[in-house]
Amino acid sequence: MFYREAGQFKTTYAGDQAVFPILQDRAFVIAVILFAFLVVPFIADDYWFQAILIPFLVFSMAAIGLNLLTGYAGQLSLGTGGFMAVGGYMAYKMTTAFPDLNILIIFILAGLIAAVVGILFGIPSLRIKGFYLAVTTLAAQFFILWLFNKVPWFYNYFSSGVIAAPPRSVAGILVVGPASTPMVRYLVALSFVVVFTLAAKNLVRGRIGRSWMAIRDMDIAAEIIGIRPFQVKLLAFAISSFYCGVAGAMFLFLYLGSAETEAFNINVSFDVLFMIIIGGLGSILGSFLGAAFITLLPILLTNLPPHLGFSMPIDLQSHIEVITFGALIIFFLIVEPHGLARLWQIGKEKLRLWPFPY
Amino acid sequence: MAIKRTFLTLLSAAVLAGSFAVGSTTKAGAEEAHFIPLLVYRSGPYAPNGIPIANGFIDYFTLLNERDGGIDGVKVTWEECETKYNTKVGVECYEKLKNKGTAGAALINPYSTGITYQLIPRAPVDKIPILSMGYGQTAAADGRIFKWVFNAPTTYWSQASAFIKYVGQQEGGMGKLKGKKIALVYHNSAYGKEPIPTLEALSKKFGYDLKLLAVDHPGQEQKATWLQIRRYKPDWTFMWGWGVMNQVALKEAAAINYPMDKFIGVWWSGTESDVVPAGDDAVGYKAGTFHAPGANTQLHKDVYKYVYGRGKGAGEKSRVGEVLWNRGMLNALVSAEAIRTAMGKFGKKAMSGEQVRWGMENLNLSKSRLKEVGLAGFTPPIKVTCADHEGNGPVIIQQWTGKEWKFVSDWISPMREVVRPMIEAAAAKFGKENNMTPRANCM
Amino acid sequence: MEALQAVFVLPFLDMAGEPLFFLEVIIGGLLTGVNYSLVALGFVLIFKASGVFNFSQGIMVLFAALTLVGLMERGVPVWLALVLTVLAMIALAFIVERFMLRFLVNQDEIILFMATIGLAFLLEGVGEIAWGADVKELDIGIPDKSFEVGGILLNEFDLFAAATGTVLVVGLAVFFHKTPIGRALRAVADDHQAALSVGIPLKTIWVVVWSVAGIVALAAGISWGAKSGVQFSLSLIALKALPVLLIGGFTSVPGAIIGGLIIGVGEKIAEIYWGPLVGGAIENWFAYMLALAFLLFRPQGLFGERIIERV
Amino acid sequence: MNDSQATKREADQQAGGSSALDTIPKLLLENARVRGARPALREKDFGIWQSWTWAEAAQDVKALACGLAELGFKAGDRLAIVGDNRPELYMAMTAAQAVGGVPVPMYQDSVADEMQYVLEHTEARFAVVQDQEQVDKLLEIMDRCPDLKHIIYKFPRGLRNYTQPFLHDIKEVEERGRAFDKDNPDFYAAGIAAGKGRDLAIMLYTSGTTGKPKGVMLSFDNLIISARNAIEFESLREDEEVLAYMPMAWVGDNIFSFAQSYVSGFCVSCPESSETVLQDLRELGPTYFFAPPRIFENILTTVMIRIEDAAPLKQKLFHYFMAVAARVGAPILDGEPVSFKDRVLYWIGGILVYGPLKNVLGFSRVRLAYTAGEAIGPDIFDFFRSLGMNIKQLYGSTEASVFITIQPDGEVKPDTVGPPANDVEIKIADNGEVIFRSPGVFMAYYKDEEATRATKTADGWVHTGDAGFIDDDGHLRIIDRAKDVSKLNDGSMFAPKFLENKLKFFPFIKEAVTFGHDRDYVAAFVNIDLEAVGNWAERRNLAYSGYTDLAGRGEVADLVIECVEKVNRDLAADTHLAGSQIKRFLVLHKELDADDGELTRTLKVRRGFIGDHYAELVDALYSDRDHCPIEAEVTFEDGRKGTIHADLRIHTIEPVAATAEPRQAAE
Amino acid sequence: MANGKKIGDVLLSVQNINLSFGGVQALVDVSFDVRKHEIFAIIGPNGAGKSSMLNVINGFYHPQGGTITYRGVTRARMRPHEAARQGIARTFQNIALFKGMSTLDNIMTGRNTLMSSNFVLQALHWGPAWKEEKAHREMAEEIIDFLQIEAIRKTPTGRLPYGLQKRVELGRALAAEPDLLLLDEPMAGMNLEEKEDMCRFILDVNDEFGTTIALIEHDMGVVMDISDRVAVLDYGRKIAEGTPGEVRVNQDVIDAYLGVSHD
Repeated sequence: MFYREAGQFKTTYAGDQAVFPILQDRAFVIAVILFAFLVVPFIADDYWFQAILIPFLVFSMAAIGLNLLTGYAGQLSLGTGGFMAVGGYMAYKMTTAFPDLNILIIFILAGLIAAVVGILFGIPSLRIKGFYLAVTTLAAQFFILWLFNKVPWFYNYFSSGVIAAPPRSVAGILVVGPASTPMVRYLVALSFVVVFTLAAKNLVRGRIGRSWMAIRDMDIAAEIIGIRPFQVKLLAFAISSFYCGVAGAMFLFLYLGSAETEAFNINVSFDVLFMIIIGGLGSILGSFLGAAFITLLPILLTNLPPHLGFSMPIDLQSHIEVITFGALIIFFLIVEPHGLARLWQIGKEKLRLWPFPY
Repeated sequence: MAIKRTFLTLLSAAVLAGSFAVGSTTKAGAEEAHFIPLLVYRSGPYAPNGIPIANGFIDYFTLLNERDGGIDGVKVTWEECETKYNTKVGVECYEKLKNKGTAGAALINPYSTGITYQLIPRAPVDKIPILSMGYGQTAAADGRIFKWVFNAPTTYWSQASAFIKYVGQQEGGMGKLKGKKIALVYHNSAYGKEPIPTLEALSKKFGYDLKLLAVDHPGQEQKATWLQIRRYKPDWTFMWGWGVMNQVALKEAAAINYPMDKFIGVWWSGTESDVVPAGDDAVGYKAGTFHAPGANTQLHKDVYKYVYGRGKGAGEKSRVGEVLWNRGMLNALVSAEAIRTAMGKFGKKAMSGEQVRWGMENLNLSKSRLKEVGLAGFTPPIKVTCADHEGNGPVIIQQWTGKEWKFVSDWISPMREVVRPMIEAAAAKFGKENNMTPRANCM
Repeated sequence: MEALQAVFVLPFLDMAGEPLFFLEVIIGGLLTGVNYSLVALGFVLIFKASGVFNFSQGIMVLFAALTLVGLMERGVPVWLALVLTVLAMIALAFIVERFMLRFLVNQDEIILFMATIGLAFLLEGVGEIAWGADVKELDIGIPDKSFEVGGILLNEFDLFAAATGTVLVVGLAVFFHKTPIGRALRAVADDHQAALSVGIPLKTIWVVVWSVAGIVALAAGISWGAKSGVQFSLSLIALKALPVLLIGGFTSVPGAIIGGLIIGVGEKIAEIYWGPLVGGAIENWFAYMLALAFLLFRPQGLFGERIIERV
Repeated sequence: MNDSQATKREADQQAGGSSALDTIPKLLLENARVRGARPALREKDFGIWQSWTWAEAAQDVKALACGLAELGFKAGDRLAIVGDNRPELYMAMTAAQAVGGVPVPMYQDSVADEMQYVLEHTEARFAVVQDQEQVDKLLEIMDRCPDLKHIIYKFPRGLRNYTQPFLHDIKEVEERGRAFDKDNPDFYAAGIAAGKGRDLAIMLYTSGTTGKPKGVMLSFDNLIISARNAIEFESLREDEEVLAYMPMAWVGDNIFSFAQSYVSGFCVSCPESSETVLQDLRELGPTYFFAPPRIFENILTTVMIRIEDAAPLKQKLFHYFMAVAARVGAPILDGEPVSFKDRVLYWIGGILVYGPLKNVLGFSRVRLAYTAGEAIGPDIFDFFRSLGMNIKQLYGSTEASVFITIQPDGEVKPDTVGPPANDVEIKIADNGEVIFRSPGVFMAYYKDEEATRATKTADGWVHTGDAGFIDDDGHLRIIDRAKDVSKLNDGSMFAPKFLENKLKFFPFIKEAVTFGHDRDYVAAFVNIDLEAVGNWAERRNLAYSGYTDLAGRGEVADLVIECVEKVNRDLAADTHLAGSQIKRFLVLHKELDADDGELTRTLKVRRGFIGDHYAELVDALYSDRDHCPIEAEVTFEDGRKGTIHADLRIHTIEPVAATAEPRQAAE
Repeated sequence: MANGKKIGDVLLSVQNINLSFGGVQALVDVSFDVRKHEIFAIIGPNGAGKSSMLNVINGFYHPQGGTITYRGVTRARMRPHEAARQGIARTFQNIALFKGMSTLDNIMTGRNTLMSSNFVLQALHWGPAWKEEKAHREMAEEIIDFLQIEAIRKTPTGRLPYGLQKRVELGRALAAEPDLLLLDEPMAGMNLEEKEDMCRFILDVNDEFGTTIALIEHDMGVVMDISDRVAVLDYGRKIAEGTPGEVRVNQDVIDAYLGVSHD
């Protein structure tokens, strides 16, 4: 309905292959980004930053990472929590070892270390496929957490085994640590997410993205047309783990502030997997929609009934919340197995064709 | 297609409604009252523990309001928020509740190790004191670094030292410890590892042999652990367990015919839910605690009368007096006393977090005061100071008879001379890492 | 050098030094292994016949045990409670088919997997509302005493559970290979369309396998619940069954039992003889690593059907 | 002749002469100089709109012109052009003109024999063609066209192994041209400078309903002055977007997407292929658009069919706002006063319906749309105007370089074609035929003095062959082909085309053929529109097996009867035509088809052929029988032939009493 | 037809290939040569081992015996992607398109082996990476144009009708600019018109790009018209080889084809 595409023709391949070839989409996305950067900081309160926006951004990052691996390259992984832990712990180790190193650079370095770990645990993917692979990635999940829990070096021999984000400033502004304001942490998270979303989009629309999708859609055919499965899969693991690693660092430094290994437990892996399935496998947008759905729905379910006037014991409410959550997942899969991104796309197609149905 | 469309509409409506709803929660209202956020876990894997704690908590506050009209005339209000023992949800709850009430949250009881760790860095920023009674970060006992965190009346490290003292008593003197074998079966997490430094330090001091046996979460399968115990044949076995690990451990201990009276659990492994499912196998099992079991005090009678008698009980009447109910109640009592102390200084109004922090730091729950509140003999006096947020309270050993928990020891004072330096060292390390300097005005 | 010795020499000396204890470790591992197999079996049944990786199997274990205990707490005699629980699990199978699977025919396996996760949430909430969150003692009258035979300590209940498990596994293996309906189930697993064309209604088959998986879950629930009490954590046992699946293959009933035994024994030996070197609690990830090592040599698991790739 | 007009024309010619912009190649150089960086031509190819700026176009034309010369193309030579709309082909036209040659664009879907006639007639020595398909056709007739010496193709695809020396890749020709230009640096400029406005610029072969095609010779003056007049009239600018999708051999394309582009400097875009025209239209979003009524009609039919499948709410919304638009859309467009409430409603409708609708159709940016060639149904015309699309009718012909009349903004009426265009004079001859005189009047028919004389008088008046009259507002109204207008036995005027068009304006009727010349009453054949009626049937759960089946249904007959009755009521209100109401008709058992010779290639009804071919049906119509069996040979889609048997029912309609006073024909 | 075509030297030489699966002999002692620029057809009834032969040539199966010499190099064990990188492309009997991707992306994927920019540049979508992408897009568009699939450029291939899918698959194989193109039953499941189209494309590819083509078919008809030489397999053995004319009259071939019923 809002689309006016007539006349938006492309005279170059750059225009044709742009991320948002349609003017209205481009305008919408830019508006959303500007809103997020310029308006949200002034209208959101601590609760919104701390309980909604920052976790949403952190999980979006992780979901993009997993979506690159699972949605694009077709390699099912349940090790997300583990790779995030690598990012979190490594960022912690590095910033305590080199307190003067820019914390933002540390996030990237932590991601790189996670990428290396990802490659190691991606090696079995050459031989192992589908659920077998998914279950083997649990080995990464369990082993990594066990290691961080067991080896005191990782938590600087601190008696409680808990790592905490120390205060670090960038350009004179405190960005992490207990005293940093949620708004600053939100803006840092937002910047990371925006930059790396663009990078992910660029990857998936280029040669590498096509290699991944080829492997995903038909690995044998992909190999026969010259794609090296080993490199391509490992690259997927590496880049995916990089994203998860950065997300893990953000998780610790921008969101939780302090954590023990439990914070990265298998539920995190499952949550991120839910996000990309509910959001839409093989869709960057889906990663965001899924992250929003999975992080926000429980909050919504918890907060909605009291404000609608339903008063019930908190445990009953909690159980109903769990039931609703489960039922919604099933309902969604039945209604649209390809996720929210597909619904979004259908909606968009409808708007583009409005008033016609097809 | 139609379903999809309708569904999308509903969803967007719900999201909109939800965001309004969430937004409106932060607005405060109502009369002057203390506000206490309650982070509870009544569902999920640890609900068996979370429910009695939360009930004890609420029942006490209800009692205050019903019997006394609040704390010194100012009502107490609270709001429960379900965390499922999940750190992330806990943070959401905290953010949601921290600014509620006329003066904001008076203090917070995170009731989960993970959430406590989360909130410790935030406390000074949000100016809300944390009371983590018998859990959380042991090093927080050093109030010079951890200005906002209180873990009175006692800590894991104190408890560990008390266990050793108890074993020494049982063996006929601390000197007899030399050459004895002690095993620690612990939950493989930050919580489970808490007693290790203390036990290791004491092992050096007293010359006993210590074997550490980690059990990975969740702990349903412990055959390997108990086979090792069977081989090692420890004289005493301690357990730092949590959740399903406790029940399984008791069963497995029984299966290798381990003498249950040589098996001592941390206070989180010494509750009704831990022993009842093990049936007869659990008889004789011991656990540490810092308060009495059972519903035998005046306060319990008041709870029956003013709370359950008026139909305002949070749980089942029969479960009043369970170990964890009592612990929740004690926790509420300490919170209330801190508020009361603060009111003594700041006046008769709703107390803010900052004021309650002062009250907490100046809390003196003397024997006479305990008697006043109807808890004579329930727990030793609790005194918090600026430097000492723990109070180094004594620990007592209780034993499961098959029907109830019974004290089987006297109150055992922890070995402060060993524990306190360790606490101070850990706190200093934390302070250094986080660019904090100890408060100078404390000792 | 010392480290190498600690890893490659000392543990074996240790085993040899106390052969009786070593034997006890192995027996302990085998007994645990059978219990793992019981859980894994539920996965295998459903995966084999419907290609669904049923993540709610763990919750089904809990759900079955909760139902049983809940009924017994309300004074229902053990035998009747057992029967009613079996009926409840069959009813659950019907509901799952009617309200979930039916709408998801021919979807990607990952979608079905995800749906079972949704189901897990649902069952978790329903179970807690219906039966409460307390830890419940499960005692259906099986003796639970330990006794020593030639210096080896055995537990009656463990033996009983192992025997039950073995009977179930053998029974199911026979069911799948010897009975017409079992063969039909296998046919469905191979090719849905083909199965439909020979006149086997998919619906029926799904209900049957989910029912059988529900009964297996009940057995697993009794076995594990007796030890830990019936509580939420029971559902987490599913995670212990996954490495078993890797080794045994997702589609093999005998694989589930052999895999269970391998994991059971392997992780016990690793924990007891190598665990102390690295601080213990290695059982969890070790099982997965062990399974991974197996998979690298047999990507379809020990007994999984070999995949011949064609183009 | 009007004095002021004549003066103006002279002034124009002089102006053209003095500024020396009197030929297309000169305009090209001018455009390259003035707006060298602006796009001149575009082509959807390889997935994007490949563009030529004026400067690039000038370079390519130069290379091509020189290349042609190098191959031996001389001034006065004819250059046949065969293919879809392609920038290279347009540039080839200019290139030929630059060296003094004459381009002869031909219909690309002509069969080889049809091409042979034109090639022979023009004595073309060169041909520039699109691809292998056209090359093959030319090769087939090569031996019968002795003049044809060189064939230049655009797409080399499939031609790799064609070894004939006279086949050239256009790139190769351009290459040779560049080399030639290096050696003869003055050749190109001199060739262009030699061109004069009165020179023959192009020859267009009109297909005509009968006889062999005639080559209409148009001079540069014809093209450029006509184009310029219309540009001024409509205020066209250099930033217009035009989609060139009509055949290059058609005069309209030569004006709208060739001459006007050169004069005003706007860019002409070519679609990727004939299958993607609609998609390309949507992408390009032209601002200046031409389509014959048939296309607008198809679009409207598709819109209505597609909307039927929309959700009920959406349908309601659509119909509500379309009703609003029908009420106020055209008045708003014409700048008439409209109540505030209606303006608001129309504005909302613009957001919810009209805007998106135009967007989906690719008409969002249309500032000016023309339709011509046939009468357009008032419903169709009003529909597009109500959306806010400035669609106007014009009346023109090849012999006039298109423009004879144009509807000015704000004076648009569906039943007239507007007042004379700038510099055009119109008269109605005694026999009712429209005749005109204008700067666009063609030079002559090529090699056909006789025909030229028959059409064009010595003082420059041209017979259009159309009958019509000028109404009170000075707007021309066309009734029919002059030679087709005849009388019934009772003396009433019978204009078959007029009646047929009226019938065809109903969405359910695709074609109609009327009879009445020297008969007692008017009778008609009707072709239903399979798509529209099929859809209608589907919604009524009416099963049918194909056209023949559907056409024979009683329900369908009722539909058509309704339409015919409506036509009769309209006729009854018309002073001229009340006597020619349709009395009897039948629904044909098959669709009229160009392959069966029933339609021309431009899809016009060949009434005479049909009358002969279905003589027994015509006889039946003029008997008292109420049905007539028929057996007909048809050509199926795959080229097979077959026969259809059907028993056609004949329907009789009672005429409506005349409601208007008979009046003298207006003049 | 292929007029003026120059058949060159031997490009691929297959000698004494033996292949078996768990005791079942799929190929027995099969030898033949494929020369540059020719269209070489391998025909035979269903199950004659034709697909196995292609799979051996492009490294998907590893024969137990025999040698394969490609461009003069006798190869040892090779993975399919290595074969692809040496210029062997192929299509599949059961279409193996990447169904989640558009026609354009499928064809671009076919060019992956020819692309080289690293992932960091790609993530930035900058400089060399974008230049490379653009250059390959142009080549892909040539193929789209060549195969006349402009209208479905951005349609996900999973939604295309069968005939078009086959065409896209051919495009994907061509995209790699192969020296040797293996076509696995390119005409299977097509109607007459589609078959004619496909034949035209095959001949055009052979003509325009000089690509050597080895194709397999079980239907003799069409193949005979477009092939330069034909080898006939039956039960894993080569029973005849020669020009279409020679093969057509070969008694063994006639027997083999009479002996089986085929559509």
